[in-house]
Amino acid sequence: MRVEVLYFAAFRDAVGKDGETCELADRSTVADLWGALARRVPYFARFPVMPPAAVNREYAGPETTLVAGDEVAFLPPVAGG
Amino acid sequence: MRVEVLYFAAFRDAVGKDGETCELADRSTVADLWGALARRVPYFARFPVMPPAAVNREYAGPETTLVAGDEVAFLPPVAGG
Amino acid sequence: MFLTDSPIDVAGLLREARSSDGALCLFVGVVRDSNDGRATTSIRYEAYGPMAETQIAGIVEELAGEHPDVRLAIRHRVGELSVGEASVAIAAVSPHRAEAFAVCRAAIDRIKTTVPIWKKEFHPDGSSDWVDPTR
Amino acid sequence: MFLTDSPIDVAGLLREARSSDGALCLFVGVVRDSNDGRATTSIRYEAYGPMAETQIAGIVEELAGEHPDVRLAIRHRVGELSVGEASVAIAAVSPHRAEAFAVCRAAIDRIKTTVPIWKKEFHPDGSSDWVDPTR
Repeated sequence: MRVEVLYFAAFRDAVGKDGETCELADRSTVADLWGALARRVPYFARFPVMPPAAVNREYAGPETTLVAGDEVAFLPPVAGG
Repeated sequence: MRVEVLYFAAFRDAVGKDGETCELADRSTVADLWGALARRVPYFARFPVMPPAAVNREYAGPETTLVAGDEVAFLPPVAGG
Repeated sequence: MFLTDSPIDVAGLLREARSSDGALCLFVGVVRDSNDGRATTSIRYEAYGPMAETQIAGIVEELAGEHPDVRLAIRHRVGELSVGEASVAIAAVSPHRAEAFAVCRAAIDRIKTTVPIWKKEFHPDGSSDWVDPTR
Repeated sequence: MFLTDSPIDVAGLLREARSSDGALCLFVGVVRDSNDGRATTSIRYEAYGPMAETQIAGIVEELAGEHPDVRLAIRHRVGELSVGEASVAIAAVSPHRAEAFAVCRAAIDRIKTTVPIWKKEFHPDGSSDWVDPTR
């Protein structure tokens, strides 16, 4: 199945793009997606734990199961205001 | 000696004027002045304790000794803001 | 001069921030349409002017001593105010927000308890009373 | 819409008070000229727009549930901001001041920790970095 992954701020700079479509096994979780990204992107591999994630614009834990077409974002530490 | 006494808000309404000159014995205190006023003004006589007072525009306790020409004010509960 | 008998330029207080300030906390006290369940048509604020000025200056100095990074601007209205008008406005500017909030809050709390200003509420039936916060 | 790429009309937020409100607490976050001892020339705010809108709406709803008497207005700027410009403005209006302060403070605290907005600081030497509040 395919999901849309979005990158912001420092994560976008590290990956070099705003987002991409990722191919994953059915019933993959947010943690599975992070693992796949960390294997490919050295910047992500350095994170001791998965950063906060959002699925379809809501915060979602690592065990959240993804479905085809989900919009997933891993979020650098926020610093608004 | 003479001191100037000022009345504000509910106190002014009770006394019927903004202020007056009071004749006091030398070395009278703020409490002495309050006592003299309370003997004359029924509204003041009803106060169980002396209200906050100011001498020359600074808060002053009941034992403060007055000198001729002092500006004294007894202050209703403040409600600014 | 902290007291004024003209409308307070609240928006003007937003320009108090210096380039080193990251936070501005503004408090505005507004005349509202009722108090303790009774309708209010207007409020008259009366001050012991010279003492109120001294007391507010003392509050500003005290808070500047406790929080040297914070700058405070305070205006208090006197006279007859309609519902919706600002009676008091306090701006605290600071590099960080915690101090801006703390100083702004402390300023209004101290003003309400120590500055000789009184308010008389006018009601729709023509009656009026001096507000006694201790009652 | 809580996010805007135009200057925030901070003075406009002063008109949020209803006739039953006696207190308005306004917080303004301002771009300052330095951070952690390094000079700043400008800041770029970037948001995960749709999620930031949802998160801020959630904060407003949460706080309305906790404090039904208080009404909140929030604006957050995105894009390139110069020193002195408002990055965020929050107005809390309420019958009494304690809740206005509490809700205004809670709103900015929650925004700073849960809303997906990031800032990149630009320095006089041309360098820049993403601000990481956890570092």
